[in-house]
Amino acid sequence: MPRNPTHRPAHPREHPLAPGDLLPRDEPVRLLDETGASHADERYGMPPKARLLEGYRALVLGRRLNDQCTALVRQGRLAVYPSSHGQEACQVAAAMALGEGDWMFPTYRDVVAIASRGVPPAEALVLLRGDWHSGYDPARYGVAPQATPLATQLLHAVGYAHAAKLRGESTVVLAMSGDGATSEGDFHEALNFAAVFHLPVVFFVQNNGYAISVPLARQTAAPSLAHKAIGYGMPGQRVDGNDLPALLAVLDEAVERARSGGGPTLVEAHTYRMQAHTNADDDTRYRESEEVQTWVARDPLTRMRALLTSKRWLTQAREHELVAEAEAMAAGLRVAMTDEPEADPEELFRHVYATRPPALQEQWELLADELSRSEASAGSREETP
Amino acid sequence: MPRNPTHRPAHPREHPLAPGDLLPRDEPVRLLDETGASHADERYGMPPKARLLEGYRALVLGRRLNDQCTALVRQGRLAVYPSSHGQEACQVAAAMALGEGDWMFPTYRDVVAIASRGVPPAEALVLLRGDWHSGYDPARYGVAPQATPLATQLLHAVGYAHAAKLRGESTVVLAMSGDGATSEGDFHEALNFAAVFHLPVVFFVQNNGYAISVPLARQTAAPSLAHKAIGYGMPGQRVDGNDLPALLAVLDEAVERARSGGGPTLVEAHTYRMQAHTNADDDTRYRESEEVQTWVARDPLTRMRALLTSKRWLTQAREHELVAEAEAMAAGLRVAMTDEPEADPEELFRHVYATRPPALQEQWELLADELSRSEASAGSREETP
Amino acid sequence: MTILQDAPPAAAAPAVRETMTMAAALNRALADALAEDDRVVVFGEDVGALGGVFRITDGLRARFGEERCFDTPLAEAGIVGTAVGMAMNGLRPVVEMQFDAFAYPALEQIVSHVAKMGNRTRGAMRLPIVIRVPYGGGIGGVEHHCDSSEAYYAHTPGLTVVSPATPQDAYALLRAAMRHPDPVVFLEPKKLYWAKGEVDTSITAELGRAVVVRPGSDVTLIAYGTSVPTALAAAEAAGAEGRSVGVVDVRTLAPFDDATVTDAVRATGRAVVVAEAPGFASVAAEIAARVGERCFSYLEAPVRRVTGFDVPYAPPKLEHHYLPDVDRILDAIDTLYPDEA
Amino acid sequence: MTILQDAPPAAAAPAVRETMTMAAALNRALADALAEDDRVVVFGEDVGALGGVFRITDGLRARFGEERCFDTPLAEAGIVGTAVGMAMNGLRPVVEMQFDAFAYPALEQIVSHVAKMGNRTRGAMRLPIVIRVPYGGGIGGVEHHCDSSEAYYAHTPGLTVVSPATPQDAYALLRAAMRHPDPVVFLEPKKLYWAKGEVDTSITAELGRAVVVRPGSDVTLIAYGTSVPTALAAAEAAGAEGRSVGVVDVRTLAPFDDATVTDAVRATGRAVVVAEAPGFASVAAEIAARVGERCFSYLEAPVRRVTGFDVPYAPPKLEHHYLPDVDRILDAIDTLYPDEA
Ligand SMILES: Cc1ncc(C[n+]2csc(CCOP(=O)(O)OP(=O)(O)O)c2C)c(N)n1
Ligand SMILES: Cc1ncc(C[n+]2csc(CCOP(=O)(O)OP(=O)(O)O)c2C)c(N)n1
Ligand SMILES: [Mg+2]
Ligand SMILES: [Mg+2]
Repeated sequence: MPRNPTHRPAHPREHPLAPGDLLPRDEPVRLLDETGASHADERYGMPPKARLLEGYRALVLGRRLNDQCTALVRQGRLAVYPSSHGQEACQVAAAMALGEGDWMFPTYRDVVAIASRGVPPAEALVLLRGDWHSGYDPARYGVAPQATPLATQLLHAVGYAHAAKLRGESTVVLAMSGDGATSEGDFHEALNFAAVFHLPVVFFVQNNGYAISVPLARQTAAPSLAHKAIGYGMPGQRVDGNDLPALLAVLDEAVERARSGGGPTLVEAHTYRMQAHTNADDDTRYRESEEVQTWVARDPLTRMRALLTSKRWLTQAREHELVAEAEAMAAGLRVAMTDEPEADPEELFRHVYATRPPALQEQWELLADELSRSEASAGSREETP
Repeated sequence: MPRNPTHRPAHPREHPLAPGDLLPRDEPVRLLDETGASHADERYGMPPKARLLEGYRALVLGRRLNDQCTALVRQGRLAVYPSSHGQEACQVAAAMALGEGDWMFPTYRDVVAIASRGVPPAEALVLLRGDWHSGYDPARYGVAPQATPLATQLLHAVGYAHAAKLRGESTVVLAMSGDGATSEGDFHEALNFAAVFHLPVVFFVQNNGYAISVPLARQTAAPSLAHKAIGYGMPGQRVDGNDLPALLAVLDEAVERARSGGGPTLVEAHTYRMQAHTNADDDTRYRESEEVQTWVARDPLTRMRALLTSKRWLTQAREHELVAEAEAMAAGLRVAMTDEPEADPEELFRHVYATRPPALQEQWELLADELSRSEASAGSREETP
Repeated sequence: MTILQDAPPAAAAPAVRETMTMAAALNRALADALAEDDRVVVFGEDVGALGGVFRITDGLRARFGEERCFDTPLAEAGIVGTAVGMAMNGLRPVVEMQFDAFAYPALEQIVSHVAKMGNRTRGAMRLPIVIRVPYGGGIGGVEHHCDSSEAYYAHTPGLTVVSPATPQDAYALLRAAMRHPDPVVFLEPKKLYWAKGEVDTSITAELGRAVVVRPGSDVTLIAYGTSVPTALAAAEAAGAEGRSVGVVDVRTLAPFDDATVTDAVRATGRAVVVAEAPGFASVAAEIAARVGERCFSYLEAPVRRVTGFDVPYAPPKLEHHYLPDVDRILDAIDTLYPDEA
Repeated sequence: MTILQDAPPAAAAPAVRETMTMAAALNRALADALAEDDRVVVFGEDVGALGGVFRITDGLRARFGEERCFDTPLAEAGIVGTAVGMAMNGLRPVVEMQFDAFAYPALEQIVSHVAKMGNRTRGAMRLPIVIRVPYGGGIGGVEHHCDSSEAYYAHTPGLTVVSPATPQDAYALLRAAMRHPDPVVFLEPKKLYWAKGEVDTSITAELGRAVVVRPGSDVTLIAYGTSVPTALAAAEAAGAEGRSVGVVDVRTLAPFDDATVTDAVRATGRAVVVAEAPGFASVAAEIAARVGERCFSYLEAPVRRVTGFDVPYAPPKLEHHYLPDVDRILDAIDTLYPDEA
């Protein structure tokens, strides 16, 4: 991924916005109603047709990727999968809001966002497959490694943006998190640093109502998560997280603000995790299936399909094409996941330091010796209980 | 300090306030203008005469304590002193807002607040004198040990209040911090826990404009620190921190809200640190003396004295009495600080665990042996370079 | 609302004796303590309705109510920091950190307050807090889910650091930790959660005591947590090869029980310390150093360590190369007999 | 606005050779690096106008501007976490933690990211970050201002942990740390900040190398940071009593330089490790364990440790009892000669 050219305005607007501009609306921004009919908004316009069609394609691929991964977990080909099924509009919008030289800082749940940004699915799944801790070159795609310790990556995102500002680059950074992660101290410190240094960061919280089993009411007593923004002096906005056009409009505005020197924004998307936290989780312990059912009607794909079909922008033929493309992607992924790369034990020692220190080399030699002996006398000691 | 009786209302109001009730005013609450004339407020009334006189006495004693401690540092009788000179109204109000069974969680700068709550000054100074890490029995006074690691004590305060709520006690907890400490992750987590569990805590931020050398603009880009409250779903209020009546009115309201089951409040007091961060600091490196001078005119003592004198509540005779009382306190402290308690090395081992483990006993015996030998052969080894 | 009292009622939970997993033993220890002492509260992430991601708190909320067992906002410093305040106000909090690496945000609270409050206040405010930390690997967990973080705690004066290796010890040590006047970091070996054993809930354990779990006259293996069964398996295998190998289960990592360990090593003259954590500046290093110092004239060979390598924990596909196993222990034992090579 | 480039310009800071304090040497190292390499940025609490509470960054903001040396909001996880992001974007951040105990809030960032990012990305994203931590006691500081926290870092794979004992090493090692491709925790012994020595800025040092700072044929003292001058004084005193005592300054605590230490101890057959931190599961424990293992057949006596006690750091009035001193080292040396007792 090439560096962004130096075209940030020399004198960014450093004036804080008026307090009134920092509070979110009472209701999330919406451009589609639940049936997929378009819903006019005073401030945010419907994105253009080409962008919507591109978004729909990404939704179809994203949904297929989620479902394929869930299947791969069942077959034992992935160690674990935290699915974003139901949150694909957020995932797709996150990727689409960014330009080429921009950066995304995703979490474990954001595989679809990463893939939408161009990382090959098999590379995006290296962590969850258990081969290594991360599988793609971050600089090539402008995507940081998926973060597991909650909210920690938000600080990395802010630091990345700070460096971009110091270097005079026009990079915008999208810092992703869930609703649960907003309770962590690092969330607070990240938003504060971004606002104090007036950095080009968009904080994008996918509020899917749960942190594993813990509902939002246990994370905050605030009117909304977006109401936290004013406490840092940045604008906060709420958006329907299953409404791709609204997500694009709100994120585009925030990215544009960041790029033009207007500082950070906090965007809270209201969405829902349709499946368990991961395959290892049992969500019947903490939520009613009726609750899950109410969200089926708000499915982001259905709503987009309804919009595009009603506008006659999406033909039956195009729909078939997309399904075929998604199937091909899934088939490719299945093949990639069948291929078991030989796990090389020396990898454990190779990257800890740029130069392997003697004490570590000793440890590797111990292991190498063990391995060569166990190969030589294959089975002899293995048989001891 | 006896436990508070169980008289918290059985069904506290758990309904969140409306968003509009959570935002602070545009200007800090004031009941005194800078000349000490009283300033009417639509919501907060002037505290009664007796309370004001009690407050004035505490201000005089507090100022004297600050100045005596600064002198003690110069004489080498205190290791370090972070003076609250100029912030005495906040210190006094903090102590006065609390009832007998309530708890205060202070910082290193809050010696005057601690003393105002009844802790003998010499006990309050044990930490800063270097004798031990804390010098008073917290439960006796309802005062936690002074916290040095910033914002950490806010979580203790919240936990204390949580236990009080679970036990059905009517205790209110005052959690104190500076402006700089609001940037720490623990500040965020503390406010959030307090709001989510709807706990009887008043967060009291003394915004004195600086965290050592770093001005407030480097801590936050928010319209005010009190604007952080809405992000947790609790009311925030700003108050003139050099205006004792206003502080009492605002803190009383917050304490009353907490006690009656209305949950936490964030109060930001605007004040100023008139002296360097501690005696070890050189404030000429980071602020102009003109800035300090502008705050002389807002001195909390002068303003209170002007008010009380204008109302003829403070006589010359009473003023002399107070000065004499303050001098007596200072003289007593000087005496207490002349007395050098013998530092007992076994103290290092006595309190680490309730029961001293064998390995630690061994270490003490090693030291004891060393000490007895060096006493025996006094000077023999000491002479080697 | 439950009114929590200052003193526990007399009624003890009825004793049982049955075979159960370590997870079930821990769950029962929590339940029995909650039943016996109404100052005990259990909280953390997902410990309520879900019963914890490892189900250690399963059923506690239903049985004891929302005041005694509850979910918190997602913030580990917040969980530990509020536990400090609760303990200051007379409760006995038991908090769960969801995984080893997710306890790190709480480290400042643990090091600067949990470990020091009793000392700071000259005993006026001791903190009877139990911080439960599922730790260690061997379960195919991805990054940050398999750290053996005991050294950070064991190095910190004022903490008592405990790790059980059997369901019986899990029950008895957790009960002891919950009765302890001082804070305990209770490290639960994730890999052993589903291992079964007999538990007699009337058996009590004392913190600060190691136990010889297998006698042996040639070599002493010193281990704790997950490494205990591995050490036992190695001892068994070495026995088959004609060496009498004993195993000491340290159980309380800090403060350390020198008497038991020193006696065992003096009797054999040969020792291997086994632990999963990276070896550098670890608890295993401490044990090796202490044994080296206290048993010097008894030692026939250097004290060996079989530990994790000094690298970040391995991804699932490589963890079997990272973890100490029977072969590696046997190899280490062989080095204690250089003349037989 | 300074445009920071990917590669340092060729112009090196002119070399000087003069007597200065360690604080001045560190200040000069930062200034020279800022001058030579415009990817270097220095930030933290009070490092700007104030020049740091110890004045290590004095004058840097005035000379290099607000973009190169700046104050942050008061949040240590924030400081280290944003340094991670800056390093990902090509900068070389040098951050200051104000005191040892105030680095603990950053521990999660340090352990879970700083130490692991290079490994996580198979080398695609190494993090050349220097985390400066003033550490240790002996300055009459109140609680939380005197911790010797090196064990937490040294135990963490992926970190390079350095501590200088002289102004010359302070300069040369900090320069080396700032050029290093990997993260370095740079521990500055507060007590030595105002100790003076000659500094030649043209002398370079390599990370990962211990040095024999005093030869000796009877006993080897192994120390780092503040303990080095104490060890040297003890060696001198022992010399006066007729024993030839050498001193090794470890300098890089992790990864450890076994060659230098092992050679020295094999030559003397007797060793004492000296460090201020509580001894349990410490760097001193590691050194004792390694030396015990690697030098077993050369040892005439057990490896002794003279360390801080396993108690929270002492208040100012008691710290002289806590800290390792010459007498305690001499006592330990005496125990290496039991027959002479
Ligand atoms: C610091 C930390 N604590 C705990 C965890 C364990 N954990 C993993 S995901 C999760 C819930 C996160 O919820 P949320 O932020 O809402 O994201 P979601 O999973 O809903 O996308 C928890 C507690 C973690 N990964 N990191
Ligand atoms: C966690 C932590 N980091 C750093 C410090 C060092 N320190 C002590 S006081 C201080 C400034 C605090 O400023 P503020 O919160 O505004 O309180 P004030 O001193 O102005 O009363 C700093 C940085 C500390 N005590 N704790
Ligand atoms: Mg969520
Ligand atoms: Mg301040």
